[in-house]
Amino acid sequence: MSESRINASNGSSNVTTTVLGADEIILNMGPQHPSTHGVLRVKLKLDGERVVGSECVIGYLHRGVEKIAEHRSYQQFAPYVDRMDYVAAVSNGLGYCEAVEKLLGTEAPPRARVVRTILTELQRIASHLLWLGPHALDIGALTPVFYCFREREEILKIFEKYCGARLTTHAFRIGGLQYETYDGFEQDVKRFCEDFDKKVDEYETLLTENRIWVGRTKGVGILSAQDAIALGVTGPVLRASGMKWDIRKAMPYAAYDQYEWEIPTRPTGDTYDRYLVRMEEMRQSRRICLQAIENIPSGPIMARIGKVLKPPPGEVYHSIEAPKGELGYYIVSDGTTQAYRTRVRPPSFINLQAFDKMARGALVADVVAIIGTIDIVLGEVDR
Amino acid sequence: MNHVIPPSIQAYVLPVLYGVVVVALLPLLAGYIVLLERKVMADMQARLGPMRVGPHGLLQPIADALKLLIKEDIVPEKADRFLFWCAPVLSVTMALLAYAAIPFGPVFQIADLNVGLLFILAISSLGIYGIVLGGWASNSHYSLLGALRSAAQLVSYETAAGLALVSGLMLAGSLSMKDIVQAQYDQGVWFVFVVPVGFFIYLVGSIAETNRAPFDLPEAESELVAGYMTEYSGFRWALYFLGEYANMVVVAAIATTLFLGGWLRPFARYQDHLFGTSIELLDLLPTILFLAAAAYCFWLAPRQPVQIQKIVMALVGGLCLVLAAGMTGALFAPDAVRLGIHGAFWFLAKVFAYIYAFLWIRFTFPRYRFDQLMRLGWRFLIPLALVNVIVVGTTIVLQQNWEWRHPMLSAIVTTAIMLGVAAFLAREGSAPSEPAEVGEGN
Amino acid sequence: MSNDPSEKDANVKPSEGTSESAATPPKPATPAQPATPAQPVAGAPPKPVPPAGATPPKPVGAGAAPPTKPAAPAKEAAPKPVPFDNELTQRLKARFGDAIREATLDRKQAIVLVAVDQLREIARYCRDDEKFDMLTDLTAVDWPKREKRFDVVLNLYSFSKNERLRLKAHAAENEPVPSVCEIWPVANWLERECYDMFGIVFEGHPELKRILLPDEWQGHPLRKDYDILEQDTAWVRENLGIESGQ
Amino acid sequence: MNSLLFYFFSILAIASAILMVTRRNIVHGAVFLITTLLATAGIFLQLQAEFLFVVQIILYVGGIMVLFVFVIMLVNLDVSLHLVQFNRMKFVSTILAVVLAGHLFAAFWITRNSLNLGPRGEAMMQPRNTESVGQALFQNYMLPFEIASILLLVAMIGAVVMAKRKV
Repeated sequence: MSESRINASNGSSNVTTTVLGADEIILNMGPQHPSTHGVLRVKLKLDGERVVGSECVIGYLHRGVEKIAEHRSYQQFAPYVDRMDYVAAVSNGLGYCEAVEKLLGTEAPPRARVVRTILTELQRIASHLLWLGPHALDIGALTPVFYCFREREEILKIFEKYCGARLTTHAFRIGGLQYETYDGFEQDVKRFCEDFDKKVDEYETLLTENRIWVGRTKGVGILSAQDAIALGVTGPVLRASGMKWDIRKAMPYAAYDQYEWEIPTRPTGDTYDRYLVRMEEMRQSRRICLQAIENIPSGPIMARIGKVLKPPPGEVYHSIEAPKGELGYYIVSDGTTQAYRTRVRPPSFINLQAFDKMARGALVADVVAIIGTIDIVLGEVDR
Repeated sequence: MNHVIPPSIQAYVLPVLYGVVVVALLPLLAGYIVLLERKVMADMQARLGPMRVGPHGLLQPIADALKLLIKEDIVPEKADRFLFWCAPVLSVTMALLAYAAIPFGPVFQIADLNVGLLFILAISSLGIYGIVLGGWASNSHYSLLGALRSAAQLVSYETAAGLALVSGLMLAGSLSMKDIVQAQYDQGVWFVFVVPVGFFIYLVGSIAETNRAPFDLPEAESELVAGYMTEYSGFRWALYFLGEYANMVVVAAIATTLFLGGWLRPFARYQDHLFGTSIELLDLLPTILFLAAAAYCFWLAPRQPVQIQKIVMALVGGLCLVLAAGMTGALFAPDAVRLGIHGAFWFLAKVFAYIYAFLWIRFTFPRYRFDQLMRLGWRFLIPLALVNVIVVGTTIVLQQNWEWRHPMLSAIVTTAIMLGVAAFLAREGSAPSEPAEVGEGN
Repeated sequence: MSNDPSEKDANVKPSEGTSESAATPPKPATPAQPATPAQPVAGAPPKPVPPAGATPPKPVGAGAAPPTKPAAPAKEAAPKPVPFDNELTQRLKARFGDAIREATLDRKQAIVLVAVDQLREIARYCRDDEKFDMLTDLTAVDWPKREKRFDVVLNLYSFSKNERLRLKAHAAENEPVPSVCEIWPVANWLERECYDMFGIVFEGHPELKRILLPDEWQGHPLRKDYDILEQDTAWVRENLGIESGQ
Repeated sequence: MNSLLFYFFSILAIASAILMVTRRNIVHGAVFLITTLLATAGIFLQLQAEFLFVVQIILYVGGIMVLFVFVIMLVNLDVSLHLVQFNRMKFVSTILAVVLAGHLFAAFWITRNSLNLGPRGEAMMQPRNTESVGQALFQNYMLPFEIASILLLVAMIGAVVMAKRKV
């Protein structure tokens, strides 16, 4: 189909329509749109109410992070990593620090690894909460968003007490941790995890059995397992399509291999299944935190790698299970203090590509739910 | 006063007076319903709601009204000026007109038409024009789409609500609102217990009819932005808003009159007297309620952070005291006054309870998609309402012809049949599946 | 917290450093920027600065071992990429002969260098026979000094074998690289991004146009010779008509 | 007071009917049609026939006119606005109009002395006309009522079949 050149008449109005043939309209959603979770513009080709085709126009938030990486030393680039998926900054940091440690051939000490695991799992819960709130709001449930933010606030308080920042935390350093855990860290995390299970039950009572919620999400935006693998989709979206695969189990990093927990999966891969998988993941993260908080090994928090990092030339690819999917770092070193090439494998960018497959055949009202269920953050999509 | 006014006009004095009272009080009432909604919503969402304007945000509605008055009033160019102006006016007048037949109490009723209920239905069905013409006049593709969708929703749910009322009417035997309430008094039972399914259908129908969640599709559809109201701003938008909330009160009033026994006190016929005086025990309920409210206000007053808020909270406490005194005073007044005041209290209490149910539903349910909404309306509610009319009709006829003595049993039978039919109609609904099954990793 | 000496250096001269580093060949061994002053002798034993951050942490001394003077980090044997040979590479070599240039193991990760024109067949073989059913990532690295300047890097992953494999192919500047879109649909956007950032043309791609940058953007930013400074001054001169002082 | 109301309603009805016919903008035409129907409903009310008043509003204005407005808005008729509405058929239409007027005038003239309306019944005296209308429809004229309803049903099904998308 020849892509007729659509010029957005005025950038500001968020919805413009061009009437093509009698039955096909191009509906233009975004880039300023309440439910596109950031500056994403979606061009939908509609036949009446049904979506026939879609094209995502991205790049509005492109800051050229990989170009900046060429002019920064390894330690200097660490804060940039938080700005990509600004909702899960801690896990971005973990991925980058572990990738550079692998490049150097060293490893963080056990105590640092356990504290890193706890903070990353807390960040996963916070990221899922920030997914659930707006997602439910897009579908019309006004109340869950406030419950989610109430719990997320507790987690952000723990981050703030630990490293002084709430969102872009830069909590980890290459080789381990910068700060020792503050007094009362264990009690805070334990208190949060203790009553978090009841809170998740609260969300479930509000939504899981809710007939309208089920009606709006069941059978919407179905992605089969084959399509998911072919489209390189990872994370909860893949697990909801029936694939029992999680990097924390497949290739354990940090201290994940020391704990007991399961991978939630669902068979059909529709919006409702992704909702259930993420809710179960929050419970499993809580379980990991509880086990980890029991015995944080004592010992140094920083490996002895010195101030100036000059990893021997070569390259490494290291990936972790970020809340959105597999977050990978492909770093090429030329022996100097600055990485020659730092490539980030962005889960949101790749998962967003599956939007077209999911949206085909859906109704316009479902498009909002589908964008929500993929759980994208435009900072990571555009980098 | 009678001899002062010539007899031919005299029949009009009282209704005009009541009319003025209603039209004056309605914007205030609508404003405070908005405040109630925001407060209840906040309470359900673990937060406080408007607290800044006046103590606990009590002056918020006045602030809102002032803001809307001052706000710039934009008319989109190439819009149909005449229609653009008259659409919101139409929507508000229809909502206000419907108050003509609503009995706020045995005494306080503007006009007791003998087609009272039908009149209100007719007037509220005219409300659609306010929306459709508004959508058309704003000359934007999306408000037109929103207007057509909300009109389609209104038309389909009006039938369902109308049929649900029919089942209540059959019990009452008359269209006049006063007679309906009288029938409930004579039969000693509120119709909600006789035809609960009818009440349920009317509840759902009325939510859809006033475009409120989970049926507030036209405004909230993400790509229709605010549906037919998009291009309106300033006072015109306030008119639409007033129309919507006035409609909500109208719908609540109909439900109260038909199903919840209008101005009847609960257990209206249960006469036991307080140690020999002529006061009935249950009549004291309103007084106790207001005294409790006053006590709470006075308890809160010293805790207010700002001095002005302390005073205003004390004033509110005083107001509750005055109302409590009024209630008790009315007990000793002649019958007409007592019935009038207590009746009005019970009626408004029930209306607010019904509106609270509206708010409650709004904050717990997500929104329906448009096709689900239509399917629910046409494939579930209307057939259910039809069957309800038939079943209730047959039971009434059986009751009259075969001298069936115990009405409660027939009520239970009808409800059982209706629930069976409802289950049958909703069978293809998706049963929620079990939570994510977890398994050991690979 | 005292600013770390080496970071201060890097901040001061990143821009000036880049323009030169592009000129001098990035010899892997010696530091590229002759201009930067000699690194402060790493020997100065920086005491583990007690984290005096806003949070009042436990005094480091109490818990951790007494702050020993960390000896200069002993340079353990730099992990040189080591050629490796297992059944997978043998099958590949048997199947494609010299198209498989070399197979190395860098930090225990398998890398196979392949001829660029056979890339699509090798990729199809890897997916169908070797069960690498997911293309995790497709990216490129720019080595301006080599005549085949671009490295196209494909990161594959096999769910059944829980293994990763990295295919690399060298491509010259305007040499079209066969697209792997039909094999792994995920490559669609990844290749568009490579084209956008490096200018590598993937022939056989359904709709190769820029994905992140606006369509009318000139130049490909992630190329080493794409200088931010010069681009910025050009834009300022062109749009604002003044000379930017940078 | 009563006759005053009657004149108000009838003038309103006639005026809006004329306005409706002469409007260029379809939607204005529809609005004036609605005002005409409301005016006639007012006249029903004036004659103490509240049930007819209410039914007129519900049926005509609340039901049929809504569908009219729906059709007008769905099929955006701006296109037809620019056509010249008064086409060459002017000559033929005037003749037809004159003939029709002649008929009407003759009919009124012949029955002019039997036109007086019955004495206006006292307001509250008559049985409430909802019951009387109900009795008439369901007791005395049961058969025509059923036939009419079946006719309507057939019409509805026909419309649904035609509107079904040829899919």
